[in-house]
Amino acid sequence: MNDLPLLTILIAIPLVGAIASAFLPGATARLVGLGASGAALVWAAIAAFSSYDLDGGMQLIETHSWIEALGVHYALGVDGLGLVMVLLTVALVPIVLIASWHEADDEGNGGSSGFVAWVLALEAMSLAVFTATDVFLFYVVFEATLIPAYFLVGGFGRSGRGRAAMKFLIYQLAGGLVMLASVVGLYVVSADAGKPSFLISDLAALDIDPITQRWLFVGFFVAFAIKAPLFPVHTWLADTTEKATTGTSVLLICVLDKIGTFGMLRFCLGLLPDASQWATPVVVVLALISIVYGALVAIGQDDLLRLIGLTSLSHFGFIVLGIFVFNNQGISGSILYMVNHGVGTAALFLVAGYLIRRRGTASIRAMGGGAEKVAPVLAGMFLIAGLATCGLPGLSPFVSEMLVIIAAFEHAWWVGAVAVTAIVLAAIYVLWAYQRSMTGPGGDFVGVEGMRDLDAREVGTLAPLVLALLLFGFAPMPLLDVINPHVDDIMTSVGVTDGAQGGQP
Amino acid sequence: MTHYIVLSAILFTIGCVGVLVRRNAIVVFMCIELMLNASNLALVTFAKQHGNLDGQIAAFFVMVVAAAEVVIGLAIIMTIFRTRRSASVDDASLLKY
Amino acid sequence: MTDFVKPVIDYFELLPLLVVFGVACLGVVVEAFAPRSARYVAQVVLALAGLIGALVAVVLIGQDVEVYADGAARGILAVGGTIAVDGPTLFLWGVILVLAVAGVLLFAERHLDGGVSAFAGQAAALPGSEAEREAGSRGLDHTEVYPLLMFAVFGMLLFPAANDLLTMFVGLEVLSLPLYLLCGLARRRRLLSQEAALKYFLLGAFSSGFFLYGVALVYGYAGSMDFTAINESVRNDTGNSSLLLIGMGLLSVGLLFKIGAVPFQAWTPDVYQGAPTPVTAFMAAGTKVAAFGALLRLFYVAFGADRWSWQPMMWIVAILTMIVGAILAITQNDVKRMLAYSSVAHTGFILTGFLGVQASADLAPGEVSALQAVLFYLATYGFVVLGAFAIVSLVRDSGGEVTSLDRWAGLGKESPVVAAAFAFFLLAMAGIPLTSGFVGKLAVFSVALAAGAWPVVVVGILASIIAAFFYIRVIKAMYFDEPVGDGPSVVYPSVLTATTIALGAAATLMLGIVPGPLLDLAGLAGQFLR
Amino acid sequence: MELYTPVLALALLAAGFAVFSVIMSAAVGPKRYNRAKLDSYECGIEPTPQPVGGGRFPVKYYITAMLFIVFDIEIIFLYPWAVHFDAMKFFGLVEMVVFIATVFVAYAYVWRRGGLDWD
Amino acid sequence: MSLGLGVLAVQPAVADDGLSAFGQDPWWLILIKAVLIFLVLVLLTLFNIWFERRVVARMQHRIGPNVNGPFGLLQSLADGVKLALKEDIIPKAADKVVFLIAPVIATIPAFVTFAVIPFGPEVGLPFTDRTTPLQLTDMPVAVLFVMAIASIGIYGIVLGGWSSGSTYSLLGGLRSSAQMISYEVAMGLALVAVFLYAGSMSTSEIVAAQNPAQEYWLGVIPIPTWYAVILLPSFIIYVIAMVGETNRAPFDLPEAEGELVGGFHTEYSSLKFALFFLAEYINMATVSALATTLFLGGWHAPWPIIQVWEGADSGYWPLLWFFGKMLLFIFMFIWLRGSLPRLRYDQFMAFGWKRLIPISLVWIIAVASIRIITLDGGIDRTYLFGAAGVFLVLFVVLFFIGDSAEKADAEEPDRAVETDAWAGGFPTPPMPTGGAVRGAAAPLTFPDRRTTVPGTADSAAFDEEK
Repeated sequence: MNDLPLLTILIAIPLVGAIASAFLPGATARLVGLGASGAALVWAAIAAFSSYDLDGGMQLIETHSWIEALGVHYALGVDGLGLVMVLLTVALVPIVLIASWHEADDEGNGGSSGFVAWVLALEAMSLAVFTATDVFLFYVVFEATLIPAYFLVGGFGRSGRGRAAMKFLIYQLAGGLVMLASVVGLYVVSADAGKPSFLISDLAALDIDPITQRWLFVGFFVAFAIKAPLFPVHTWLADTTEKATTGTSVLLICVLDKIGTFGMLRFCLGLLPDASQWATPVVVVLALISIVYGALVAIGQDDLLRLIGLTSLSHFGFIVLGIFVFNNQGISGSILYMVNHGVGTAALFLVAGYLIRRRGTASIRAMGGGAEKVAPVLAGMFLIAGLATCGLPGLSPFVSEMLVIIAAFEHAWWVGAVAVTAIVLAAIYVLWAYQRSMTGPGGDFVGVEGMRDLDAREVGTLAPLVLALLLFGFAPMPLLDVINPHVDDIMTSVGVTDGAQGGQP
Repeated sequence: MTHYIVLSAILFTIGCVGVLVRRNAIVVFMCIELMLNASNLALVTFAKQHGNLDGQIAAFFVMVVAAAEVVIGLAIIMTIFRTRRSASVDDASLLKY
Repeated sequence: MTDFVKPVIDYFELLPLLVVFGVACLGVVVEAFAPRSARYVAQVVLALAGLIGALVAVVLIGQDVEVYADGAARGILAVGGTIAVDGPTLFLWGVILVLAVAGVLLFAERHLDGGVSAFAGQAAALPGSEAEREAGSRGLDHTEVYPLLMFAVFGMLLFPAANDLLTMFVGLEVLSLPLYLLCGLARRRRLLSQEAALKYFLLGAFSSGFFLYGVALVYGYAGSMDFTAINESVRNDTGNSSLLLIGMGLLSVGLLFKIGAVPFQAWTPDVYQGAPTPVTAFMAAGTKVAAFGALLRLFYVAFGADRWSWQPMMWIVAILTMIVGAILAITQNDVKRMLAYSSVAHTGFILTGFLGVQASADLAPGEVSALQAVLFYLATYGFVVLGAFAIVSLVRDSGGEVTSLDRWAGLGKESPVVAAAFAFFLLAMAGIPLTSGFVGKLAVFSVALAAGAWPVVVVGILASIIAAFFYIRVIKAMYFDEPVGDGPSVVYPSVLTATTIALGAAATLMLGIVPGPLLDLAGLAGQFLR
Repeated sequence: MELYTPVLALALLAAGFAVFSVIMSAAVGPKRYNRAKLDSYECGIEPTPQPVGGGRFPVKYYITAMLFIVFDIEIIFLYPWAVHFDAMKFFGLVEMVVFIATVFVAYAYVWRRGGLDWD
Repeated sequence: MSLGLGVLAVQPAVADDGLSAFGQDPWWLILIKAVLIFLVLVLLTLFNIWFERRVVARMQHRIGPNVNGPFGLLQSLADGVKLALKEDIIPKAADKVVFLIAPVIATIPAFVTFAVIPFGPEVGLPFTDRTTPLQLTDMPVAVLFVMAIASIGIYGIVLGGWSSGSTYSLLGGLRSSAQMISYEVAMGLALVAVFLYAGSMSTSEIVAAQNPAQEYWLGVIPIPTWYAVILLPSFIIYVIAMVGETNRAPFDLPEAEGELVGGFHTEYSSLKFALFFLAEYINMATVSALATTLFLGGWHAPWPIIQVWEGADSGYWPLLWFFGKMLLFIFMFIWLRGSLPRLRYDQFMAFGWKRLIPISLVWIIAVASIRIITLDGGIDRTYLFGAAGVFLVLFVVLFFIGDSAEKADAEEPDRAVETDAWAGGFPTPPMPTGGAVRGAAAPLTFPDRRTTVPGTADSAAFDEEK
């Protein structure tokens, strides 16, 4: 089994599925797509359980020379961080596909087959991003994710999506190009050292002088901050989530944006540790602003999808904060947060999507409440997902949020104090939104698709997510087992050890 | 020797300024030819100065090129002129930013 | 009187040049003697055969060149040192010839406009006159365009191979003059086309005047036209260095004009817009490749020892070119103009690579050299731009090509394949990974950064970001905007244009995914032969 | 340069004579002008109004001028070749045949296209 | 007197020393020579005019001018004086400055070209021990110089025609310029063969190269050395071109009285007109002198004379031979005028472009080949003459087969006329050949698709036509 290029096959499965479904009629394409994403899920699970070793370090490595003249390799591998992201990705895609079963039926741009094809392409690219161990390859697939994402945003969703897609793409491309400078810079540094290469392992071995490190760091960080997103380069986020379909938003926020924080860990901390420490104060401040600002703005939103998008800003603030406070709890909390946020926000988006589809509007005020009585399951799911988002104990985000907050206090008391306020704000925006949209006397539900409760398909998409929220809320250890060895690796490479052994909930 | 160079420089400058300030395509074109011929003068002078023939040979080639340019330039200007009944470069203004 | 020494003419090494020139002359003969009905086929076949023959010759020469200094350079100096048939030359020849083949295919396209080519039926007939109508209704066709194209190709081959100033000047003119004419031959929108030709001609002749005076001054400085001898003079610092500096400046005016660098870019949009689209495609691709080849050779070989005099100037030019090209492109509402400004921006990117490290002593083993990067970029860009303009020629309405961006809205629904191909080319221009544009950009940026030109690279990045905006705007218009009126229609082309587009797209994709072989080839080309 | 000084002398002499003649004719001749005399001569009828700059004339003349330029340049190359022909021998012959053939191609084209017909 | 000068003569100029004999003269000598040339030219013009009138008169069974002076020799002078006293008119429509300058521009080059014509060998000056060539100056590119300066003369004519502001003048000026440049090509090509044989462009060296030590066939028949004989085609082409260059009959189209009144000089009067007239006659003399120099051995005595009289090529005697040969050409000019009618303009241009130029080019290649063969040895000059004969025949043949070939050359008729009268399924009547007849009823047209403007809506119609 180990002789097989497991990761390449993993990437190839959705890719083949994407190509196939692009040329098939809508209904068939959906089935093929679902099959492909399911296969990827199964394959990833098999690979993880059969071949991944919990000791940490880069595993399942494949390395082939790609462009010899530039020292570029086709190199794949996963470590703890990569593995959880891969699993998150493969798990979310089938759910999104099912949830969006009828979403793209009546749209142009290739209809369902187009939607499925782009989703699968996005999955393949994302998997490649999380498994790439060559900077060049990483960059290539990093940028390549934008194309399917662009067409998903621009092709499907509410009117005005074209503009939103363009804003999205411009932001992301700009970030990518800034990163390109740093990628090139890394290459030049390695060439100066005598061995031009893009392999992360080669680059990590370099001794880069601090000034250069800082420049390179800025390049990488800007790109990842846009991706993540982080204040002040987050403005694409709300527009995109507002206009795109919720399925797309799930993929964007829960999978794609994780690349940002993933990149910070992999490149900023992994390759440029000195510069990362140098930048900590600024980054921490930015993260705190994101946390508070995201939450505050979310409170003021009337559009449900915008609201959810902005909560993510707050959450990404937490993740970045965890990464840059430089201690074990922080980082493992962040990684955990990435998973939990993925699950929780996905659930919230999907529920919101179902609700909006029923009401025909995304405006909280226009909904006028009352849904609780007509559609109790829907309301319940909404509540669970919402509470998970605001970090209710017993649901998984709580664990990661606590880890990060503890780490923040350890870093500096005022950082922790500011971070804590977000919990309060989160409670406000979730509960208030719930109250206004679900509870109360309710209006007349005339002229819309019809206010009815969730059907089996919809419940089926939400159930695994809610289960995961509960499961990881009470027993996060399996995840932490995967994550912690990697956290130790990072801490060693950064050169900061606080002695504490992993984060205990 | 220097005198010739200075003369050629002056001619070149006149041609150059002429191109920039004149509006009639034919005149502009003649100014360009003046620039080429100024170059020829410089080439020949330098050839004399360095005592080799490269510059003079170059002058020959330049003449050929100038001739070809005249032919093509006149053809183009003629077509425009016939269409618009004006050789002013300002009148040719369909292409704008 | 010195005795006459018969120059050695290396006929084999010059075979591509001779073949192309011979075919061009033959084309004129065909034009003169073949009956009108037979001309079209004869010319197209002849041109294609000639170009492919020349391409074969390039390959043959490439396999059989002398190698110097362990592969650092290869080739020979032919015809008494006036033409350098070395690695970079052969590489550029190959690229130009392939682009020219595609150009001929585009020229030959007659399917798009109701059975006639894109060229005026009778250039001498006044636009809007009875004679023109008659020429149109009789289906007249200027088959002279093929010999003209071949002459231009000949100039393009000669230009980067020239190893002395005079040959370079001749190459410059031979390449330009046919293009001036070709620009004025559009079938539709004759006035626009003629105007473009006039502008191109006047500005082109103006810049070649500068080039020539530069030739004279540098000759005055060095006492020789030969690059090697000039290099020797520069190294030994003999002669009047102000002559050298002014001469160098004037020479670069001429060359920067041809590549369309700021501040000599003004002609680019007008000419690109006004010229018949096949000509634009061919010109945008070929001229840039040839002119950059010449620029590289001139500055690396002849002025290489005086790098510090010209480097700052080139820094500024590169920076300005990128910024101006990118910013002005945003304001355009015409696809051809937009592509023109984007080509200006690309000129800036290539110039960035031109600023990179060249001396092999400064390179780590396996590191990309500036020459290699630029050669690669040129090859990739040529294919992209060719394909993009080929697609522009497909989108038409009853009045001919539709180039206004508004009218391109909704193209993705009208013709997904064409829109997809165009989007792909745009993404390649924007430098998105998995297209050749990305690898090219990476290569030029890395060489420039290695040479310490980080401000240029930073500006390059900024310009890329700005540029990305207008490329994506077009994609958005094609896919997500509602069509205005009845929208444009895509005329499905014959196999000729389709082949060109496919070639461009395939090259762009292949070079994006596996750029290795071409990069290696560019690396194998080695240095310029001195 | 001394070879050219006499040319200058002769030129000055000729110029002096010509200018003198022009001035003389103005000074010596009688002056009895009238309107008709000052009109352009057109066989006694009212002269056709002339546009500024001499008006336009057939394109033919341009074509002739262009052809002339091309051929004159060709001749320019033939002269040095002819003068030093004895030194170049067979090589010179071959090269010049190639050159002339090339020009001949263009010539044949112009001929066939009616560029040499004056109608 | 002339005998005395012959005694004073020193050695004839030696050709091999190149141009060292030139550029040595002191300023006063230059001045004297220049003035002499000037005077000779003016007098020659007066003489030529008289000569022409007399000869033409004789040919037409008239007497010609015979009143003023002996044989009417002073007639031209009288005419000149009369012109000087005529009213000087500058037309209203004229561009004054250019109108005044044009005759000056036409005149100066006419004089200047004579600077490089060799009248004779190096001679001793009377009353000094100085020797000097009978030539104002010479240079390595003398013939080129002549052609260059002569072209400047064209400006005078064109500007004169243009500045007059009259239709006739303008057309005359244009015609003359077109004609001069057309024939200049042929003339230039004709000279190539001469340079090729002489190996020089300097007039004095060309003269020297034409007169090497005489050789004989069988010890009796002299082998010709003049280029007029060994380069006969060149000579013929040159002579034809020279007539065209000087705007003389039968090529006097620019001033064709019948169509253009007076051509470029219609508006000129008084001495300005005289200047044009002067320039034309000097040009005639110039091309004759050049022909003498390049093809007839220059100032050297013709063949039999040198055999019977050793001193014929020394001293001032060569002046006699030179002017004799030159007058021969002048006579030829007059003869042509007296006997040939004027050509039509298109015939004239076609002759220049379609006959003279290709023949010249072919001839140049032939000459070069012959030269190679002779230089590489082994070929007797006999064969050379054989080849020359063949070429002569070829030349004559080409000269006469013109018209029939020309018909075939014309563009094949455009296919629209004869093709598919039934295109599109219904008949389209063919247009009468040569277009609608003026005054006749308007041609019948059918409003079918084929008559609409192409390219907009009827691309389908195109497809059918293809």
